[in-house]
Amino acid sequence: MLENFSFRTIVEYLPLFGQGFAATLWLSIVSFAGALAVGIILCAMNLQRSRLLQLPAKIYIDAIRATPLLAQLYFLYFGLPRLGVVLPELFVGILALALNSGAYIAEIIRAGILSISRGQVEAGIASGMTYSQRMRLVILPQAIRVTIPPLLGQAIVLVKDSALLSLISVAELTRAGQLLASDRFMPAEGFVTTAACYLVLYYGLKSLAAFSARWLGVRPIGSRT
Amino acid sequence: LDDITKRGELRVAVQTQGPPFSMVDAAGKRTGSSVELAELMAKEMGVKITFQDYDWDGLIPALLSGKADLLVADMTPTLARAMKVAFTKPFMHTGSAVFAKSDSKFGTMEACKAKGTKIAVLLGATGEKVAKETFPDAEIKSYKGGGPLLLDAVNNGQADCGVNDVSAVKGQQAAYPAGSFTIMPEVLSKEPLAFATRYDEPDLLIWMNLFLDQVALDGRLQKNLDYWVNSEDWKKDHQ
Amino acid sequence: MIEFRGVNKWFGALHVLKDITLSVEPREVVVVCGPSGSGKSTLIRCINGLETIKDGDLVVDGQRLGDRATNMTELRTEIGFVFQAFNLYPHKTALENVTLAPIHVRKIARAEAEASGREMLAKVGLADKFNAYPSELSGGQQQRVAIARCLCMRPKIMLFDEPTSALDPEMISEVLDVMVGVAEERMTMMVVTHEMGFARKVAQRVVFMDAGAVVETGTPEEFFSDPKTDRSRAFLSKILRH
Amino acid sequence: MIEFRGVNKWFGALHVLKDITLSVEPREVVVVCGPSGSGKSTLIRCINGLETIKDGDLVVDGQRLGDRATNMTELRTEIGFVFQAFNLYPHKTALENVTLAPIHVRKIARAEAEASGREMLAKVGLADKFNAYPSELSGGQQQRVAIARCLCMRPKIMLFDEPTSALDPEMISEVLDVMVGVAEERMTMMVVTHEMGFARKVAQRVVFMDAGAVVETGTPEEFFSDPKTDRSRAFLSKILRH
Amino acid sequence: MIWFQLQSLMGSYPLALRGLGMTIALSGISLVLGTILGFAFGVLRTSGSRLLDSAIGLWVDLIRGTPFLVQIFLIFFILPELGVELDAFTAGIIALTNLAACFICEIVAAGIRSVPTGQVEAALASGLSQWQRMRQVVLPQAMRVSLPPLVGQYVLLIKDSSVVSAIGLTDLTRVGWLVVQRVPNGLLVFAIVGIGYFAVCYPLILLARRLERRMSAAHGEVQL
Ligand SMILES: Nc1ncnc2c1ncn2[C@@H]1O[C@H](COP(=O)(O)OP(=O)(O)OP(=O)(O)O)[C@@H](O)[C@H]1O
Ligand SMILES: Nc1ncnc2c1ncn2[C@@H]1O[C@H](COP(=O)(O)OP(=O)(O)OP(=O)(O)O)[C@@H](O)[C@H]1O
Ligand SMILES: [Mg+2]
Ligand SMILES: [Mg+2]
Repeated sequence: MLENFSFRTIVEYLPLFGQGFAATLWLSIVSFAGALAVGIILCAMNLQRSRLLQLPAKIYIDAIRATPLLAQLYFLYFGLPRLGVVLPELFVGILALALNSGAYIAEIIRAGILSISRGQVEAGIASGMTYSQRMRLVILPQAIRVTIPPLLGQAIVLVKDSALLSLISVAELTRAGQLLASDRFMPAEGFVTTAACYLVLYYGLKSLAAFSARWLGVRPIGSRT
Repeated sequence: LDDITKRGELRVAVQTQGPPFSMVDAAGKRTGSSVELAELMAKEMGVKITFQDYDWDGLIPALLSGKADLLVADMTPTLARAMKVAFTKPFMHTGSAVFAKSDSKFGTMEACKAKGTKIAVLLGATGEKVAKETFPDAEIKSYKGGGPLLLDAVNNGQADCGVNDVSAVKGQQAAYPAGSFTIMPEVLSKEPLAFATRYDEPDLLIWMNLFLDQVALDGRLQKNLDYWVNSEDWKKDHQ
Repeated sequence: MIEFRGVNKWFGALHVLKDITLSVEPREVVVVCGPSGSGKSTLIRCINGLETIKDGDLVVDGQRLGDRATNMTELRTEIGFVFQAFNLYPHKTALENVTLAPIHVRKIARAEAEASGREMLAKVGLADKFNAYPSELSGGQQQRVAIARCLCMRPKIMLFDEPTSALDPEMISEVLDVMVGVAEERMTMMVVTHEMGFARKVAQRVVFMDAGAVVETGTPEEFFSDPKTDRSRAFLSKILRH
Repeated sequence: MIEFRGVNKWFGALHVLKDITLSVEPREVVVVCGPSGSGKSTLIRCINGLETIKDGDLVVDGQRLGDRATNMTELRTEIGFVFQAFNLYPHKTALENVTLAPIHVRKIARAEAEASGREMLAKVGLADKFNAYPSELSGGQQQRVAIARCLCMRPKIMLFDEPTSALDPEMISEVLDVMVGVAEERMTMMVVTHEMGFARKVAQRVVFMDAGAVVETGTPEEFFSDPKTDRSRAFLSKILRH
Repeated sequence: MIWFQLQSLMGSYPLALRGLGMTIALSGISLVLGTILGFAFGVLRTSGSRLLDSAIGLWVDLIRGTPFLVQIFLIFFILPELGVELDAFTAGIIALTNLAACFICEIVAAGIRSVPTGQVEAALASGLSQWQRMRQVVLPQAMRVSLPPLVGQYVLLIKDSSVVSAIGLTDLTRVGWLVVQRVPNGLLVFAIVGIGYFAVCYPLILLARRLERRMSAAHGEVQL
């Protein structure tokens, strides 16, 4: 398969890959933003004392974590119309990604918040801050530093997961490779190019993570006792 | 071909796209029109047959890398594809048909040609190209995973109508209550279906062509197609 | 100002505060000492509601804790609490640490809060560290910021939980000096500490706790020169010997 | 036994040890003191190779550190090191902590190692804690296990880096008592500490460091009653005042 | 209609069991192998050799940064060109083991780095050799930190194993695809597939949570 590797065909398909790349990129960005929103809501519910709020969040997170994205995607894609909600594929795909990643992000944020030492919370309490003030002024600013690296890790997972959207006819990066494979019967060319594009996205996110770590690390937190 | 004889085994890559060509029946047994033809081939060669069941992504690499000797699927031999693999003579001709849900307003070709109609096709299949030409104003949605999912998409309203191989559509609508779908009489394109092997196995290609000629002459091919494709007889035995 | 009446507290099966009755007058400075695990921290943490009590009454600044009518958040603004581990906000500078609560809790204008924050930091000897982050400060400096942070709220009561025991020996005195300064302004103070020099200098009363109970109270002179109980004698001999 | 000759060390641009020349005789007990950041820890960490030196000679037990011929791992078995933070292995019981190195490094049979481990733990007053995990022990008890862990290797030299400064006041004396016991067996000891009572009682010599240099050495009596330099006077006044 | 489909689904349960069996066998074997390899690489990564560290780092990047499907294809279809002929099951095991090793290596390395330096210094000071330090002091402690994320990673890897259907292995997801040809109801079929994965993964998630809770409860670290 490799000895006849045709760069010429790849070049010919490059515009298609370009479109796919752009689609994957913006699709991932939108999904990730949605996932952040879902994650924050879930995490906020999960941190409440009231079991009434906590339990649904916990069940949701477990259900998402224990089942494959594919099943979730089809659940939405074929399930929503039965409830009379017919949405465009792209929308369903983004929704599925956001709902899926949101569960993981909720856990990441929760871990970040719980990593803030009890003493910080108590200092806030002792100076008369309300719950929301403590969250806003003391806990979240510190938790964000801890959560950004794992969040970017989750972003990497999300980008790769978005490949599954090709199953419900969303044109993205993986689709471009599949088209090359099925029009021209050149699977090696198709998949190698796809992989290269994903690798570019991966390194982009990774350097973003490194950059943010350095940027946040300007003022290393943690006292010198 | 010598390798196959020596090995005593014919390795066939199939894609399980759904009835009538290749499917897994309720008992978990692999069967279908193409599958039975391949079995016949092995019988004529006097070797065992093993099926390798890939999804679309793995099908072509399996043939190209030599994991499989030949490829049996309802595949259209386009010229672009023939640059990479060697197709046999067509074993049958089929065409793409348009179908829609019976109780919908998309009962005719004209209705489907309206702007913004959502048309479901199979990713990479000929139907995809044909649909683009026939319905320039429509929104084409390509699906992966086989014809039945097109029917499901239309049935669920994700798409208004679908375009796929006519025999596939006929075979696959069996899973629904009779009369769920309207299949339009127009055939959008006439296209052949063929098996494929590699160009570095010319002897196998010659043999396969000969095989197709033979079974066509002695009526075994027609019998197979009549059973699987042109009627719904198979449903009695395999549902 | 602070009054415990028959206060009990359990951690699970552990009875950490046993029938505490104790009252602290306005402008009084009380030092609490006792062996590790005797419940000193728990005692003063109850006062600003960091721990809740099981039974008995605890009245602080005229308000009974646990009452519906008592707004804990409001009451806490009247109470400064200094932790052993400083607990400065690591993501804020010294000045931001000091002005955070005045601005957001007391709703004082930023400029005004910063002016009084600077003044307070200067008072604890950190006029040159306004913009330093906690990680850039030594332990002693961090603890002084923590004290300034409390003072900026102009509380009626100051509580200290072993404020010097996480510090290097040479830094202890700089923090104690600041605390003596606060005591001399005659604020109500309750200090958990083993620094007996400090107790001698500023405390009106020493409270000795053991196993969750107040075993002995007295003036520093009485307590150090003539401890009444065996337990306090044993304790004093241990901490004063070396 | 330990000999520094013109030793220098840098951390990046920071010159932490400045031309140290110092020798410790066999069976001598030396106390090192000085302000925070003066390089005390770095000094004694060099002795067992936890830090490497840049130039100068450091000869320990007749072997020059940094030489090819010197087997550091072997040399370290002759040196016990007690940390400020105890550094017990949290996943092992007290007895396992104490027998780990004898069994794996000295290759002593388990039964024998355990017998001597039990004996050593009993000696530091922990006969009832063989099977306790570090998290179940108080700080003072943990530090005593740490000392026993070193003693079980029957080292020639014992190094202590502020062994009591992470401890509650009442626990300090129990650890110091054990250290006095070790000193009385006349082992070569180098102790970084601010516990002047201990220095007075057992040290032959006190070394005062400041800003990376040895500023003054002398007997405890000389040093405490009549410090020679301004810097040592200022330091002593700070730590002895409260 | 649903009844009709459910009935014809019932007939496929032997196929479904086979798929479940394949998923379990595949992920079981690869997770064991991947754990062993991942531990080895994690230890090497923190061994202090820059060369090893960056070599392993590059490998991790390549594996994490490319779709798993491509990795499987490389192993199954491209390796034969270099003379390494594998059957689909072995290729699937190798690909999944490689993926598992990559993620586990990172988890283990993070666990090792989380062990306080004081622990290493204490071991160093008592003369333990490098291997003894690792074996007796560092790994047991790193293990406790790594265990919950490790089990969490297992869950992700089990789900990733579905990609092997591309090289013709009939795992649980693949069974879903096959059945949906006959019973064209994506919702129903993949809901059942989802339940299958849930049955395998949920116990692991519970286990991870238990480990996590136990770890934070018995926070056996020295209290300062
Ligand atoms: N949150 C808690 N949950 C359970 N037990 C606790 C908790 N906090 C403290 N304890 C236990 O309550 C007892 C009293 O603790 P407290 O911290 O009040 O003692 P202390 O006198 O301040 O000791 P120290 O001098 O060590 O600070 C101790 O036995 C301690 O282990
Ligand atoms: N690993 C390191 N890297 C860089 N600088 C260091 C390192 N270890 C110590 N230092 C610096 O070297 C100087 C001396 O440190 P050292 O720990 O030896 O002081 P010390 O006298 O033991 O202080 P303390 O009483 O606080 O323990 C300090 O300024 C410290 O910040
Ligand atoms: Mg306390
Ligand atoms: Mg030190």
